[in-house]
Amino acid sequence: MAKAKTNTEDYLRMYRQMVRIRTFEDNANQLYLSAKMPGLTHMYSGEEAVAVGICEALTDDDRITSTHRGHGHCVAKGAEFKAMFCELLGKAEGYCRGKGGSMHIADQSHGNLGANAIVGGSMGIATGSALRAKLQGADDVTVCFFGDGATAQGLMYEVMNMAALWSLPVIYACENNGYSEYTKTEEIAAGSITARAEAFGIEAHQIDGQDVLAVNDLTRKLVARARRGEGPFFMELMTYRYHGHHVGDINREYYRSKAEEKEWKENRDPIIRFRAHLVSEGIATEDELDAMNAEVERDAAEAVAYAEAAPYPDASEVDQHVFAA
Amino acid sequence: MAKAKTNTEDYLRMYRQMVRIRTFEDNANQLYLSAKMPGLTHMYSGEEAVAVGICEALTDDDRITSTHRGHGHCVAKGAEFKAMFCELLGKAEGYCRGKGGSMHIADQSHGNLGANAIVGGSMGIATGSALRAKLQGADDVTVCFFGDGATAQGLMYEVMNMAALWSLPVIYACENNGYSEYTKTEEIAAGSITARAEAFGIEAHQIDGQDVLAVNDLTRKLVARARRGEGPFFMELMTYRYHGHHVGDINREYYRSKAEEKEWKENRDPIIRFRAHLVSEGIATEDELDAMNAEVERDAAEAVAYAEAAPYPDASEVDQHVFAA
Amino acid sequence: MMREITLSQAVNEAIAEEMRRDASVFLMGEDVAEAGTPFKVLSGLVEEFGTDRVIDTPISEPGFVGLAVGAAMTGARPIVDLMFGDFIYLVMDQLCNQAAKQHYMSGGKLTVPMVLRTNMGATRRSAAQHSQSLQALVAHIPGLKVAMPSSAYEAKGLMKTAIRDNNPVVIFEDKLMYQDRAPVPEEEYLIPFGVANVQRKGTDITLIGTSSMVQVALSAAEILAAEGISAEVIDPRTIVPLDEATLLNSVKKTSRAIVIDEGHQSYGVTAEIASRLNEKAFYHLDAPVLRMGAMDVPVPFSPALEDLTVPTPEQVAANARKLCAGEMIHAA
Amino acid sequence: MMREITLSQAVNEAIAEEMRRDASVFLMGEDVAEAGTPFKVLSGLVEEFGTDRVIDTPISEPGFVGLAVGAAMTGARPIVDLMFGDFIYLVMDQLCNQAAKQHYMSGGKLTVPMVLRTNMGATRRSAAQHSQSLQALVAHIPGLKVAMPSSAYEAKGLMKTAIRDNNPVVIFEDKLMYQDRAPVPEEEYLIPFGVANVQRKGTDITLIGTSSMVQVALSAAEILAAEGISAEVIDPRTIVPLDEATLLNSVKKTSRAIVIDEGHQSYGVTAEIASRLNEKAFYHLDAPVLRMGAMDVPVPFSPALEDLTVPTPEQVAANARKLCAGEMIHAA
Ligand SMILES: Cc1ncc(C[n+]2csc(CCOP(=O)(O)OP(=O)(O)O)c2C)c(N)n1
Ligand SMILES: Cc1ncc(C[n+]2csc(CCOP(=O)(O)OP(=O)(O)O)c2C)c(N)n1
Ligand SMILES: [Mg+2]
Ligand SMILES: [Mg+2]
Repeated sequence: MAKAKTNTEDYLRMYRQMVRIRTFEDNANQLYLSAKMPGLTHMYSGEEAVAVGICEALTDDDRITSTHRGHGHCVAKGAEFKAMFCELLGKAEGYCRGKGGSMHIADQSHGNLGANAIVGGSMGIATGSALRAKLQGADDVTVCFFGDGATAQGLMYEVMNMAALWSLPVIYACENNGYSEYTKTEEIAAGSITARAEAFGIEAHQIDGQDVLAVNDLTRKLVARARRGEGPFFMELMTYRYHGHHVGDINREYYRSKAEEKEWKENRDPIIRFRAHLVSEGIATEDELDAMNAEVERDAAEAVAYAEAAPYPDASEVDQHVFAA
Repeated sequence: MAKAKTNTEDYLRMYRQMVRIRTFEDNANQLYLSAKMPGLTHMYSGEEAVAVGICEALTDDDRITSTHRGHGHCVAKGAEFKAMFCELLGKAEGYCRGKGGSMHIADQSHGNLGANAIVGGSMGIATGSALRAKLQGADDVTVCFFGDGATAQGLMYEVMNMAALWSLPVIYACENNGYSEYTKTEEIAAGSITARAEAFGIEAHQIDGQDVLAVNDLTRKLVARARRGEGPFFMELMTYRYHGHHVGDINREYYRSKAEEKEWKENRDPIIRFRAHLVSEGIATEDELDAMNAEVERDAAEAVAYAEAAPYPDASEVDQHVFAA
Repeated sequence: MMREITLSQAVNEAIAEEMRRDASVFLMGEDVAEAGTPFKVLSGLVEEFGTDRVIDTPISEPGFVGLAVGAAMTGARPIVDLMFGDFIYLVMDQLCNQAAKQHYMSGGKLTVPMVLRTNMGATRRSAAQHSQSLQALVAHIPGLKVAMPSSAYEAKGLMKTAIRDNNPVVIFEDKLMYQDRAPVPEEEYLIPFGVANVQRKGTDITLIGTSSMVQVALSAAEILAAEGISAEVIDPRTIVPLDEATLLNSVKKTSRAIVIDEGHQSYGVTAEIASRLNEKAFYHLDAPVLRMGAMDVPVPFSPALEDLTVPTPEQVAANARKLCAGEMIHAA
Repeated sequence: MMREITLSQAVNEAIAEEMRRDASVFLMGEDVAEAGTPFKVLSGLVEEFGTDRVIDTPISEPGFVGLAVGAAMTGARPIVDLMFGDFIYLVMDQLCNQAAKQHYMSGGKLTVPMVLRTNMGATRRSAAQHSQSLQALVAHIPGLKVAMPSSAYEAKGLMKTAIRDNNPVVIFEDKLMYQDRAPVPEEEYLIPFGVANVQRKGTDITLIGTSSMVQVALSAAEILAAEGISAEVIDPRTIVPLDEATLLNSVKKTSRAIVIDEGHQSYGVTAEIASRLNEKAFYHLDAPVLRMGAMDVPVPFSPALEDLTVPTPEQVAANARKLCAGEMIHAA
């Protein structure tokens, strides 16, 4: 996967993965609205180019850690719809046997070490995965996803310091979507986010998170350098979430305007932009892309139906997996 | 106290306070070596210009928070020898009725909110004191003392962020003595310490911590600006501890050389330097300064004798002060 | 007739009243101002008191709890909002090494009058990191007081007392109870700490429940009443200080007891209360004091599993029935 | 005759042996390499294993525990050194929200084989933030195992088992015992978790002590033996998992028990053990199970006060005497 994304196949896979994320989220939102999903969930829609641009620069051996807004990372890192929807509905065939749910979805087989419901909580885990790689002489790289809000957690500075001291193969990917919950980033983050990484001697880049090719390109370069021991790196990806903070956050005009949402959705959408590029470059026709969209939608619908019908874990599972054998 | 230190009286007080700290520590070390002091303690000797330069720019209404290496801050902020030695020996007349000891000595009446045995543990307290000042419209300033090692604690970045967002009247005073315990600063701190503060939009200064006038001068300026709402500020004060990490750390050649210690003690000692300045400027004669030293030594000896003879707290105090009325 | 308000409104009123009464009281936490917290408990406060006294913080739990400690040590009375009880792990150092010990370590000179309000309670499908009931952790640390309101009435009275207390107080509200209504007088009242509330009189068995488990105990008592078993239900209200006397008096009368709490059972709140009763009412007991905590498992997401982890009225009633019938619960 | 080594040497040997045996084991913490920790427990390891496997960290407890969790989740077996048990507050989130729950939250797919070694114990004149015994806090959290070695022999065997365990294990060593010697075989041995050790046989009363309190219990048993009272002394070794069966069997035999632990008494370890015994051996008890924890006060610095806070052999013996004589300890 980590070779240059200059050919049709790679471009189309990136498009397809972004559409898969969007489609997954639309279905998850529907499940919530129709009261079929237990609990709450946080939609990744609007941020697809970040997860896909980054994960398409990684192999299955590379690891990621994810967040409460983690469906996009999970799909981008290679997960299947069925096991994901099963997990969201608390079913036994979910990635975590229904025990984790949306906020703890993990996919060990593709190197996704899991979503995390503690903001910033996975920064240590990601850095520790990179430490393990270095100690064991493995050449895999770990990407740590987190939001702009998570930059307020002290843990970030502790682990960046160690990553820098020990040149660990970790890339900190800050998804700056302008908000943490109902608060604008500028109200909770003083100074400059990239400067904070740079102060620890970490090379930091701010980049347009709505441009999947730009994200992929930068990530490929940083991943290659991290594999050579030149890490860590820091990326601040400027992006936007289309939905509320979570699916239940419907009336949000008190903290952000409809005009702002409209501007991002209409003029900066990562899928629309990349689609236009594919068509204008002659990589695919509108019809081909429509067909791909339709196929993804069928997949999703099928997976949702499957998950709805799937059984819950047996009661006996409640005290299984507290301890590993 | 906060007026410019340009006159004889102020200069002599700074000298005297530095000598008082050194003398206090020499006596404390003796108490340890003669097995009269319970537990361990961390000597401030060598760093006197930092505490004195800063605290002489403060009033009794200004607050400080201190560290495990806190005797210097305590003396500089106005504490008396007797109650300090009583505290070190666990006696009822100690500042904390013997319940705190060296690592928790506090002196409420002079605005010393206390030493802290958790590295970095008082950064929140100092910033909170500044928040209180701002909320209540008071014009006092809080100085947070901490070591280079404490810059590895995430808490520092969390509170600097809030201090910067809210322009709090707090000054972070990083005493960079080159070591945290038995480890050199460069092995545990990546990048630049001042840049870390600057990344949050905080004005930061690196300064020679062995030059009491320079420290005092900078502090006075920053305190005045902090009172006007221009805070927070950050100071990195380059200094050195003469003793081991604690009184029991005798053989330290495995982590730092005798030559290095000698260089600092002989050529950069803050008291020797300031003394030479006082004499060469004609502010005091050698004899006058010797007399002052002797007086301080007598004070200390008297206070030690007093503390040794003083009673322990009564057994009934053991469960007093768990809760305030 | 007395008006009924929700637990959420009761907390809001308590804070508003105390903020009006004492200018040194202020509030801080994540999304407490315009958003009024995700549970909307604090809605309207920023409009009345302004952003100087209702302060939105970054997502820096250790940091802002540290700020509260420092503000409290120097003359303010902060109320800190910790969005989920599960985040208490993040603030343990500031709470337990700093806030809890200042008064003692300073020989009584420093005080830390602050309130940490947070929540507890599972069965909201919020999974393992947003469902814990961690009251036992803080109750173990000398210097902290711990309140566990069981209704809107309790929540208001205990919150007001907490704000006026000169010590760090941790209040755990049950997330699932925020919309529950109860009669709450218009007039001011406070509920003293360390005074348990006998919610229902009974003679055959004592059911001691905290917070959410008070309702469970009351429902169990209803079930039992229909069968002719008279259960006394007691809410300790504060687990530190604990009103041992009221609990002991009840158990000495009924000779049987079950202690119910939504924290994990092992090394949890039920252990402390049960062992005190066993120790100090031993010669009055007809059966061992039974403990019913949440299962010793991380809270599972799946609804099919999560509901199994928390004690229910039926389970409490079943155990009470056995105890009263003299059946052995554990092979002994 | 079997050689005697100190507890400190025993821990060092255990770690060295496991590091030789398994290349995925590594060690990290503050001043663990050249300095070998302030207690010198790890001296010599960096010389044998190099700075890649014995890693000095910055003073970032949450950070390096987080790194250990991530390394453990991806195939390494980290041992983390936490210099003082009191710093456990700082790492609670990484330990309890992250390490403890990964296996369960992932439906059994992720494992976190890591060891957190730290210490406990007062009476070293180290004051309130360097003297706590916080085992109850972690014992309350499902997913964590908790070991409390009571001698050099125990420390070595339990440490080796901990390193091979596939779960997060917290080991509390008693700071005051580092120089205590005990016979330790040259040959390899492991001590399984969840198997209590009957240290002394007896018939009249069971004394259950953890870590430092095992010695206190043994000394008390000596005092009692001189008076004709036969005390059985049991060391649970691990409080999670807890070997309930061995404790219950003993108490069913002796009909009396005292549980002794150096953590604060309220909401502490003694509460859990006592309440389980009361609940499950109720009909065999001639007297209530008594608890002796440390006083519910922050640990005072002054020697005149500090020594009052921890149970002593004399106090244990005095209580045992009363229980055996049928005297009431609490007015009942
Ligand atoms: C430690 C912690 N504090 C608070 C929360 C509640 N919370 C969940 S998401 C969130 C906002 C996170 O913002 P950001 O990191 O920017 O991620 P985004 O939601 O924008 O993707 C908050 C405060 C939490 N889950 N964990
Ligand atoms: C949270 C915490 N971690 C570790 C320690 C142990 N410790 C005490 S002092 C110290 C070194 C501190 O170094 P620095 O901040 O540079 O202060 P200095 O001793 O040099 O004045 C350490 C690691 C502690 N007290 N608290
Ligand atoms: Mg965000
Ligand atoms: Mg230092």
